[in-house]
Amino acid sequence: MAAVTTPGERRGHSLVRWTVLVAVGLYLLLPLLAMLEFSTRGPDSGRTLDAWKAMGTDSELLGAITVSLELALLSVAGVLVLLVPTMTWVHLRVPRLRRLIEAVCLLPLTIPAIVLVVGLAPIYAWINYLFGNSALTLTFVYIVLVLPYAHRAIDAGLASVDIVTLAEAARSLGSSWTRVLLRIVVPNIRGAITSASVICVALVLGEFTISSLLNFDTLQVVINLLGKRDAAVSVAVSFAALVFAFVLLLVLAGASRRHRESAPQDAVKGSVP
Amino acid sequence: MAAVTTPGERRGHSLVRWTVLVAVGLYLLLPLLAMLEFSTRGPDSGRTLDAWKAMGTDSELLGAITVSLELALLSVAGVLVLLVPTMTWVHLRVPRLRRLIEAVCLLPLTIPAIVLVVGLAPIYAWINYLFGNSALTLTFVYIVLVLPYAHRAIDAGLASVDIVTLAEAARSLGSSWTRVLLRIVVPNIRGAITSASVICVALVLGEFTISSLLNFDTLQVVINLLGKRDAAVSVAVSFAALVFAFVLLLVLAGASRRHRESAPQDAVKGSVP
Amino acid sequence: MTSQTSNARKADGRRADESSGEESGEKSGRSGAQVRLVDLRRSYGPVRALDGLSLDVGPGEFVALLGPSGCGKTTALRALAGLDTLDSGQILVGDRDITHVGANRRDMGMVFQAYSLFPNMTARDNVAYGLQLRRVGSQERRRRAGDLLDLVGLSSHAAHYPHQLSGGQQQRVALARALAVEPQVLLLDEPLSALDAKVRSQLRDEIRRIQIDVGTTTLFVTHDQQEALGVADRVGVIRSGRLEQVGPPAELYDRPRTPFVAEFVGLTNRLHGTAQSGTAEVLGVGVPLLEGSTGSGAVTVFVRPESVQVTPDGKGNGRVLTASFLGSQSTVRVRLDDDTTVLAQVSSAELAHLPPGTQVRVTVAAAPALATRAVR
Amino acid sequence: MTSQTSNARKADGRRADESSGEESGEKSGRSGAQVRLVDLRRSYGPVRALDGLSLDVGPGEFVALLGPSGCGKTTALRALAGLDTLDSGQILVGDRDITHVGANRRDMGMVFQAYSLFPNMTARDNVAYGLQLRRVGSQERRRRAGDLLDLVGLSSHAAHYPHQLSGGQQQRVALARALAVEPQVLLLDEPLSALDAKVRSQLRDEIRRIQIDVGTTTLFVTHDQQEALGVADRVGVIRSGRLEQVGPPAELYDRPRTPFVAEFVGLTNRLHGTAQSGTAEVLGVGVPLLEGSTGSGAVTVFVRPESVQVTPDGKGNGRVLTASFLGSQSTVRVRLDDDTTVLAQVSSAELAHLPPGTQVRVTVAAAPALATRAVR
Repeated sequence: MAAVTTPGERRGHSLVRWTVLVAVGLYLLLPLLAMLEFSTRGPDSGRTLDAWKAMGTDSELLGAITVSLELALLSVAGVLVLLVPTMTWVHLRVPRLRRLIEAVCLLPLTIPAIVLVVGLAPIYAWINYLFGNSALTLTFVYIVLVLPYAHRAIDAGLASVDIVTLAEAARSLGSSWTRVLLRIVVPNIRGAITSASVICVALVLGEFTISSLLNFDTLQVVINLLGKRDAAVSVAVSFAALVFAFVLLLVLAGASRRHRESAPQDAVKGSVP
Repeated sequence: MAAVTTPGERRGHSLVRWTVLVAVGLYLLLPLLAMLEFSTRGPDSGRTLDAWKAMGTDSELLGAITVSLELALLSVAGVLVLLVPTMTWVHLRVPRLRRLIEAVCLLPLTIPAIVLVVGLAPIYAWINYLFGNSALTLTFVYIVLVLPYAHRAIDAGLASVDIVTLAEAARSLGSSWTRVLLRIVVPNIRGAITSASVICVALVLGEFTISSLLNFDTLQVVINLLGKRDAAVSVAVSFAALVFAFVLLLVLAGASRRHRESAPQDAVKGSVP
Repeated sequence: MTSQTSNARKADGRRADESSGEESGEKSGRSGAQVRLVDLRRSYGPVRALDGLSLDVGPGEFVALLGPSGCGKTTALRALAGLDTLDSGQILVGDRDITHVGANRRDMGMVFQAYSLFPNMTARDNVAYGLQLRRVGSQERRRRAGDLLDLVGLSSHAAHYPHQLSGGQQQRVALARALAVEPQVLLLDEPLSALDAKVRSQLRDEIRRIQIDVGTTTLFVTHDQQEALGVADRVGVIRSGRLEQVGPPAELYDRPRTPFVAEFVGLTNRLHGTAQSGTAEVLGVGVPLLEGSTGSGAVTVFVRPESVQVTPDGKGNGRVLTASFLGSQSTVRVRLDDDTTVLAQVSSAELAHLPPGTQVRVTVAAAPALATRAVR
Repeated sequence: MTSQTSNARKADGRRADESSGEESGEKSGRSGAQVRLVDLRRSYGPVRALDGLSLDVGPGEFVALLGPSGCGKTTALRALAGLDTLDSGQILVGDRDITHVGANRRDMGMVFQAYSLFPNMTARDNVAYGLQLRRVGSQERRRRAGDLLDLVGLSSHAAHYPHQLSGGQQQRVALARALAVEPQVLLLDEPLSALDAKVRSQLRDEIRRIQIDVGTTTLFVTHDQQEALGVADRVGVIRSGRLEQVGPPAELYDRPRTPFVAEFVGLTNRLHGTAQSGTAEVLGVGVPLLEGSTGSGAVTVFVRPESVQVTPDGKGNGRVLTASFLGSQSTVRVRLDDDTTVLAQVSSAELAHLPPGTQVRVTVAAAPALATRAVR
């Protein structure tokens, strides 16, 4: 590194930087481009938007989209109600349990979907008996699947503000624990809660294996079925779902970028005010 | 909170704590217990270990285990070579690209497996043409799938030590950038590298959808096939794979717990030494 | 000391009258409570954070708890606030035993080390939070929050969020928030330690002024002896969970009872000497010994830098190592011929004649000092 | 000042002879290099971190760069080390232009604010790292690392890892590591700011002693004026990327050229006065004005606390707000009848007669002071 960067060096840096970026980008974008190409393939190697137009008219597809969105909302609600109070409590009162909670929440990461399904089958026999054979019962599995990601997000949120001191300050001002949770903790980890929700929605909308093996018609299952009938429509729907998920990701990035204004320095004055 | 905890209050706290723990534990352990129960089901509702014994003798299964382990090792090597130098460089030299790298690495999280496969099919036509139709070509997809987790782990590692200052110190002592990477950065994020590797191995061993749809005989695919022939053996293998993954998780937890000895306080002395 | 304190509170009444007429009735009604800590004990595994700590704090008194980190001073404060539990002991505020009362019903105001403002609320809402919990009406809340921000000199920042305030401003708001609920006791847990030196000394004096104004009994925990000496009516030096010595700042400084206090409060030189019948001979000077000193034999004498005299002398008994200009006063560090190092305070005018390397003669003033049996 | 510096280095030669005989030849060979910063400029977007900074540092001189955070002092140091880039300007060390040389070939030793030791190496390996890069043999490396740990008083901690060392010890090792490569220039970037007050002042004097020993040209960046004054041959006050004033500590303190320097270096009161022909009348006293002052009309005069005299007087012109015992000296803060607040330094003996609320008479000494046109 020279202290004064010469134009040549600057060009060198940019080159390395852009090479890396383009390589990584291509690695990830190639599948997407292939999808776009495939879904607009017309007869006689022309281009057509038929597959995209078919999306809005297939009632089976629309039903699956509804089910998947409902599942997404239920899973978000479930995982937040399960994690936020538990993790806050552990963070504030029994910090030595944090590792345990983390390990438990990471477990689903290492359990392959197929294992879950084999183990879950008998449980789902009961669940279907109790709640009826609704696809929404998938919520229970999805909450488990989402745990690792939601835990990460909320844990990062709790770590980013000094929640222990804030809670102690609120307590010494006369606040009950419930008020501490609702008035102090939740508003200050709003970004983390948004992240957890977005990841949860993205995962639920993208999940295929479990719903397929348990025979529920969620979005990805129907896309797969469609794919056997009309591959182009299936790919178009996948592409749309992907773009939707990408938009959610951008929302997440935006949410975590808030509160970036810089604090003023202490006025440095030797004089007595 | 009372300043002196009365026995009654202590009991109250434990109760809440244990209820939460047991509830979460059950929620996650029930599938496992169901698996264990199923895999040891004998004829006439007795117990048998036949399924477990069958595991060691099935050559198809052993072949799949070998392939999956090879895939795991290749993926670990690939993802580390891709991420460690890139992320270190971004961290040290172009920190404003950190967000971009993070977004790119998180992308695979939101891309459902089925979408990847649809998009990857044409690419795999070339890859198979170039490298032959080996299951090991799955490495390329797995690296993409592992990116989000590996990125998280390495990012946390880079954040946990002040890598910028360490690199500057090494530079000012006369170290080249290569030496900074190998002698300073890598040894100090060893824990993070271990985490990334372990998660990578766990994910590769558990992956089913993609290898199944691309028709490669990896561990989970064979387990599934076995399941159709002999469900008990399939569940036993799944259970074994799960325990293996769990052991890996413990290794991870152990690795991140190192370096916990506390630093001594500065001796507080008013006297002139 | 008590007379000074009550003087201070009288002055307060007057000041309050001058500054905000309508508040004054309220303020003078708000007199501090007596606080008694009785034989507090608390162990964390094998570590005794509190080992029988007892302390009485008079109504309206400002007491600083001073000690190195890990000595138990913060544990004591947190136990008083109800944020840490005790193994045994008793805490009395006024006539009320609050040992078993929850932190949210103790009626104490606490200022933390840093970053304790609620980031999602403006300065005004932070200050008003405690009042809201006490179901004070929104008009009244707003008015009182405004008054308190005025008291800490931040009325123009009421609508700012914590991240828009500097560290010093944040701590002022935290102080206003703690005082807003008119607590019986004000607890300050190293409130200045995250601030720059100049802001620190300014805010220290301001905290003292405000405490004199409102008259709340105050406990102030710090590891910085300058801070403790400069602000408190009395200072308690804590070591390993026990009170080592407690008294007015000047008493601690001039008449330390143990080597630990001598070294922890102010700067001190350890010099070799020989004691006999209440006097020690140090560098050829007879130094009267304080109560608690070892009375005879080879001793280590604890001598303040301002009691060490250094004059250039080609045949002296030492050589200047470093000379530090510090403004109105300066210091030199001298290595004596017997290899001990001595820190001496000199006037900045003398400093010019004492560059590093100068041969000097070092003597001490006959000010009373503490002595202990020599170790070597 | 130069004479003092060369004295210091002569003293060094002597000291080195005494302490480690066989090293001495090497050490005296290692004389500091001259450093010249010429018109350094650097902008970050609209912010000018360096705005034409120029500074000459003599061989073996110890210069402190002092300024508030964000003033550009750290940018200057990092540019000198090659860790930050410049928009324009020139850096010369000795006769060599190093403006375009990489950080790893600049031959400088740098000590960072904190946590810069390699966590995966012992103290000895940290110190030896730079020697290893220079292909020094392992026997020789070990010996020299040992010598340097000895110099900073940590030879018994050679096998400790950084996390087993206290903050002060870590900074000593960092200093040894920086000196191990026998750099032409030693750069210290706020090396004491993460330490406790007492450790800070001890280590400050030790850094100075070692610098005198080894004679390396040294630049020391700090925002703490006590630190800068106490340790350096010359202090440069930086403001908004430019040098505001540079000179020996006593000169900056006694003859500040701008209000910024007067207020940033040492504590200062702003008092109202009326100037006429080189003298300002402040509180009834005629104060001679320093060069650069406004010579006539209503002025603000910058008066040091030690130049303010406070005596109890029932008919005085002020009232004591707070009184702070600070050990050998104390301070009182007084509110004057015209509502300005004044900080005065008093002896600790006087303090007993000046409790808060006391009516006092405040006057000033006739020491030369700076004055600027009054703002209000």
